Amino acid sequence: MKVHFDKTFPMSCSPAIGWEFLQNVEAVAGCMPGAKLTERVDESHHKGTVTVKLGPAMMSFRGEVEVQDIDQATRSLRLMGKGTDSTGSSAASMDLVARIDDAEGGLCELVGASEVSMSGKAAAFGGRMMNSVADQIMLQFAGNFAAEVAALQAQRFGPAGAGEGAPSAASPPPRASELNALALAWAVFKDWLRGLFSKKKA
Amino acid sequence: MANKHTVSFKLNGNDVDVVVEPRELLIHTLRERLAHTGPHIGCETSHCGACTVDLDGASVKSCTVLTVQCQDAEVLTIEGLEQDGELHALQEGFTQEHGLQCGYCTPGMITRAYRLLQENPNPSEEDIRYWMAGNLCRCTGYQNIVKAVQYAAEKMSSAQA
Amino acid sequence: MIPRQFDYHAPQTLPEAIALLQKYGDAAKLLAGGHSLLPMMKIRFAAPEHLVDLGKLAELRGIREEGNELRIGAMTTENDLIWSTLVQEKCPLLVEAALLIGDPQVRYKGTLGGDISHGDPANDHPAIMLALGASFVLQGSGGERVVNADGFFHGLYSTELKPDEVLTEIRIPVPPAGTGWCYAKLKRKTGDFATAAAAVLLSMKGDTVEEVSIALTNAGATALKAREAEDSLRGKKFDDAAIADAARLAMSICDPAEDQRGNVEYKTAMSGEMTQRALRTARERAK
Amino acid sequence: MAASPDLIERETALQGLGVSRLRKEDARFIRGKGTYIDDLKLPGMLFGAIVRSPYAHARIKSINKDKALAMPGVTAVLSADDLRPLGLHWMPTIGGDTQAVLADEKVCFQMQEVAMVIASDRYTAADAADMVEVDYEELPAIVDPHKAMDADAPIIREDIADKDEVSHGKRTHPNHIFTWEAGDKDATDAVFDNAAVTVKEEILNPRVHPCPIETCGCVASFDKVTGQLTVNVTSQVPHLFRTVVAMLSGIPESKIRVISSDIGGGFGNKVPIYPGYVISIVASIVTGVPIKWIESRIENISTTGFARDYHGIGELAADKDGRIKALRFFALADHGAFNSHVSATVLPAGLFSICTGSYDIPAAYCRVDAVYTNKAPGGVAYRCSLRVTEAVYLIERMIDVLAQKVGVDKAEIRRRNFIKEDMFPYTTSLGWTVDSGNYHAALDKVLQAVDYEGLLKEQAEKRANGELMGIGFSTFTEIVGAGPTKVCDILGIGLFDSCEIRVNPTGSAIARLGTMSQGQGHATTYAQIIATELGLPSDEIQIEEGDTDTAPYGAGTWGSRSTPVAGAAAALAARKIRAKAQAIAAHLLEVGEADLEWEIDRFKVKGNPTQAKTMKEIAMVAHTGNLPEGMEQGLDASEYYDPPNLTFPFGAYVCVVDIDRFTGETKVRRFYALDDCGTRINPMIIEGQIHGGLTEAFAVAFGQEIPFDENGNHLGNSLMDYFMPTSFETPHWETDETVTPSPHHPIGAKGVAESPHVGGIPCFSNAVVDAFAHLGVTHMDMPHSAYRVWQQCKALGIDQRVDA
Repeated sequence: MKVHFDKTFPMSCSPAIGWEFLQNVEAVAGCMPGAKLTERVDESHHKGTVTVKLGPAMMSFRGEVEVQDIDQATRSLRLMGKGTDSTGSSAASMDLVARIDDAEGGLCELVGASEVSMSGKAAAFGGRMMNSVADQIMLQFAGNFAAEVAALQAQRFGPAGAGEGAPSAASPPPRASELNALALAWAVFKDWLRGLFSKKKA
Repeated sequence: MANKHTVSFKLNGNDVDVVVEPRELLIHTLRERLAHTGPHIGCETSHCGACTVDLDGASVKSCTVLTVQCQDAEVLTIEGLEQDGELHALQEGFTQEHGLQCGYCTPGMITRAYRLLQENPNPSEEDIRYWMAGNLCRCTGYQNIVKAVQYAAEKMSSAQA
Repeated sequence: MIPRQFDYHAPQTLPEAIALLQKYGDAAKLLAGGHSLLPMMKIRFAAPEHLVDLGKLAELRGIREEGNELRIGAMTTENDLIWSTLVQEKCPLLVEAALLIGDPQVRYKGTLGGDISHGDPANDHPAIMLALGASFVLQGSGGERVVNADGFFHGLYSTELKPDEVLTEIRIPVPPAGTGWCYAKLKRKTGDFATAAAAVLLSMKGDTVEEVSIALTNAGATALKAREAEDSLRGKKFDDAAIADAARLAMSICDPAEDQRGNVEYKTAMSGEMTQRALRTARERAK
Repeated sequence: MAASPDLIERETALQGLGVSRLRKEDARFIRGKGTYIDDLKLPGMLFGAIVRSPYAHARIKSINKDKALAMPGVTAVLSADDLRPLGLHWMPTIGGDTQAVLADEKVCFQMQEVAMVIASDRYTAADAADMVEVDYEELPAIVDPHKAMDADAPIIREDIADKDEVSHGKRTHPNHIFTWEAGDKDATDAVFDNAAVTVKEEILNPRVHPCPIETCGCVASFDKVTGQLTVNVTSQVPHLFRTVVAMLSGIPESKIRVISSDIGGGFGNKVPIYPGYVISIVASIVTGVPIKWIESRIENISTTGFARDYHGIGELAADKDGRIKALRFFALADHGAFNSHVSATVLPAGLFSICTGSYDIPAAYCRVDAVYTNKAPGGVAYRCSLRVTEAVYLIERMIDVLAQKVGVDKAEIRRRNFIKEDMFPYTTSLGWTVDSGNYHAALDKVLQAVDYEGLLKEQAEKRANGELMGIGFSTFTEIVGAGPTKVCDILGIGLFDSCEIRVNPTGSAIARLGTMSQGQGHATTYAQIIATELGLPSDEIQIEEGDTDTAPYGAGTWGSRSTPVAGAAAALAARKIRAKAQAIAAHLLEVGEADLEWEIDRFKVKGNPTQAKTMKEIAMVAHTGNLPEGMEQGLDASEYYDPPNLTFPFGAYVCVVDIDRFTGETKVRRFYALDDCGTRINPMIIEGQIHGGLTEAFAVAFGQEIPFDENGNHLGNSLMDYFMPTSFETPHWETDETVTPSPHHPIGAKGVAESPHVGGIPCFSNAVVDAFAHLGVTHMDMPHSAYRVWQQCKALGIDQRVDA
């Protein structure tokens, strides 16, 4: 079963910083909750694992990530990931196109469009969880991403968009190392999300 | 990792002790360790009721009960219904009313009906159809199972009187 | 269909249970009736390293009336609720819901607290609790706190419970005498989750709605309180138009997940239809 | 003339034909003492668990067994590479195709068998199965059979891509299996071209599963010393199973013993030979210890024995009064990734050509194209003979569609088209000779019983109030009892059946047959047939089946063939014994055989009733020296029965439903089923079979379906989603009968178990569609779930309250 997601997240950093960070696959993967890159096969291919957790439910996937179509002009790239879960009875693949767009006040937005496809037991029994899982992956990924780029921005030039006229980009939530339904973080995310638009097509 | 536990409970009135992993399901303990193969496995997702046993006065699906949860419990299976060579009214009723065909769901069905009649000695057809809905049968279409339970209810109440 | 290995703990007291949760944190899961968790573990969607069985905590099972509240232990089973004359008399909505849960065997094992704590919007009690305005007693290392059902459910499998907290008691304000009630549930078969379901409490003053409470099951990531639908009815004459309006407003907050029970359109429409059914039945029962 | 008390007493003592005798089988089942496959435990037995593919279509890049093999308790992990040297990685199917026992470089359906882990117990096996690492390269999957033969469709079966024939004739596409035709196309087309009225409608039988409560399983046990292979297995066809295993393994049949003990329901699911069985056999040969393999429910629904998946278009041509002149049908049959459909060599579409039903239809033509898709194989007949449900569904739906078109009442249009009583035996335009029937009588009896006029009146009133009430009919003719060896075979073996009877000196007897009960009560009913034929009490007649070492060869139990074929063999074997007994009686009474007449349990001298010899007396004498000159001792006989024709049970069903237009919920208010299965052996068991068949029909009509997504993922393979009605959902059944014996069957019996399933499904559908008939609806796809029915209501704009 397939689900499409299109989401946009505001970043409190300049487009250049955002784009620089986006091209660093290890760093980006580091923002992926529950993800670990275990091996760098070559420039564009990595092996790794992703652990997806939702309440009592937990699945662990091992597979490959491939980076494609890095386009400096549009500041976009494509991340293809696929793998099978530790029991071999489920499989998942994701095709994500990520882009850094300009935003007001010299800041930028992270724009993500992805298609997640599930096979096997995960599709048969996990279907109803998919939207919630994907939502939370997105939110926490964006949250972590925002935290990283903000830090990078600060370390390079001091906080972005300082001074009047700057959009009030809410400070991103604490980074979550593993994807889970975190009762704690959820509320935070909801606040942080306020004012963002998020569209989902099943 | 998982250390084994010794679990003691009463099975059809007899004391039993088993040493099991925490994850062992009661249905497997009964069938594999204690040679009680009356309760059957049908769906493993607690929908079919073929594995139904009576646990401390409750009908439960033993595929969804951990053996370690049964410490000091009283377990009754189909094998425990016949008393000193005399069939339980339900066992008789299922034969008299042709309440079984392949026989696979029968032990769970009878064990469930046993508890139902303890709680409601004189159930209507509607009661029976509602309170027996945790046990699937593919052969009989349930109609004769309802009759069998009613047969037993009558026999038991007349025995009371 | 066999769970992964885990360690089993059967605490004899609540503090023991909480201590275990503290010790093992996220690696531990509470075992109540087991009919949500064990099937997930058998298909290996869940693999907790530690199971903490609340089954031996007698203090968590029981129903009593205190002041104007029903106080129900979290480990009280569905059949306990169904057969309790106190609940039948004071809160028939709870009995009606329990009778529509699972199947007979499941109702012997399934507990009120387990059904709520699991945080599954497809479970029936979350909506019932929202409709009743219940509150939950949570006990953990930080001591005890009492939270409202409204706000307790954060998302699919996600609740206000901290990893080291246990839901110990459910407190239900007894609805005023004469309150009408109904839990209307559409399901494919015995043992199934709701395609859609609506819980309603309704008190009337003559032909007009005095107070109304509406909550929906399985219509989104959590059970939903249909506030606008409630507002639209309060103080209004209870007629077909008002019911239809309320149903439309209830549908407007639905965001169900498509599955074998139906697509988003059907499930949303059924949430509306169950709302109508529940309102009509509650009206008949209101005095 | 009333029979004397003495005669009645003797008759009663036999508990023979026509008596509602309580079942012999029950004693062990009600005590939990049945012996089903998973109850069997052999010394040293290991447990097998299968590693399955998460993809519907993929290449296997590598299989890493190291982690699994390193686990304590794990003996072996078998994959195709281990079976290849033995030539056992592929196996023949009963559809004439071949099937991968373990995926050979490629998987073609989700949950296909990739490897089997052999371990000390089922827990260790389950853990180890998870540790087998398989790397796949996913390939595009074909889920929709309509796309299977597209020019650019991915090739599913690379192993046979270049073969222009796999079985049953030429192939026109790598995903094409066969095309089957019946009837005279030109003549039929001509009738359609000139017909006053024609109707055309979709006829879909979705993919479903028989889903017996017991899943499939086996214990394979190979003795390395003696070379003896014993397979305990859940098989409805133990003898065919043994033959296939012999062909496959090269082990002589004399060294293979197949035992089917108690079976927890079959309904067709337990006819085919599945990879799990074969891997277990290989594993036992390799390890030298017994191997047990038991399917999980999810494996059962996902991988073994699906049924139907028949996508058809039906057409009828008729005159303006609704008299049918011709039938035309085209279907696409989705056989999954391997063709393992249970079908005779000359009948690849099974008995579908019975689709002219109970009606006198002068011209007919049907064509079926079977295709491969990335779905599980194992096409079985779910409580029917292959494709008979589909055939009956076609004609019983289409005649309703015609009735609506010409505006004739749905009961009346059936009457107009019925084959009349004086037309039997009647040969259909598709070539079957229907031996007997009395359709008008059956329908009239039912119409009266349900007060049809009253129902029509009520329906009219309800419709006036915007309520939905439907009345459905099914006046079906079944075809069962496969079957005559000239047309019916499996892998070339004719579908005769057999019975051996041995009468002991004291007058008890044992009978062994080639069939295999899965709950039908053979131990009870066969004894009743023999009791009446031999005049011995059925309680003293022991019935055995299912052990290939002791039972005579037979084709097993499916397609309602036990009574029509093996039941006939039992009667004829008994008659051979009675003939010998008559000679002995004549010798003892010193009269000619012609001077004797048979009376219940004895031969008596005509006109001198005191002069008689009971069968019991004769049984003893048969074991002494006091026999006619040259006659050998003993009183036994065997019969291998090749039926001259199939049998044609029929029935008339009426179903009344009420539908909630706001939710789509359908309530079956009433179901009245009249069945005619010819001579009735045990009315109690017949009624039980009808209750069960109707309930399975109800399940199919209202909820059963195996859904897939666009990637070929199963979306409903556990009992959470797959519809199995409980006592609460199941309607109350009313049963009735007429008796029209089969002229060619020794006791006139026809078989009954499948009629209620086959006849029930269209009856439910017809009732649901009829509820919308006044709104112009002529077709709705099964299953009629609330969701589906609501979509119809929505399409018609009646899902909203007017005032809303």
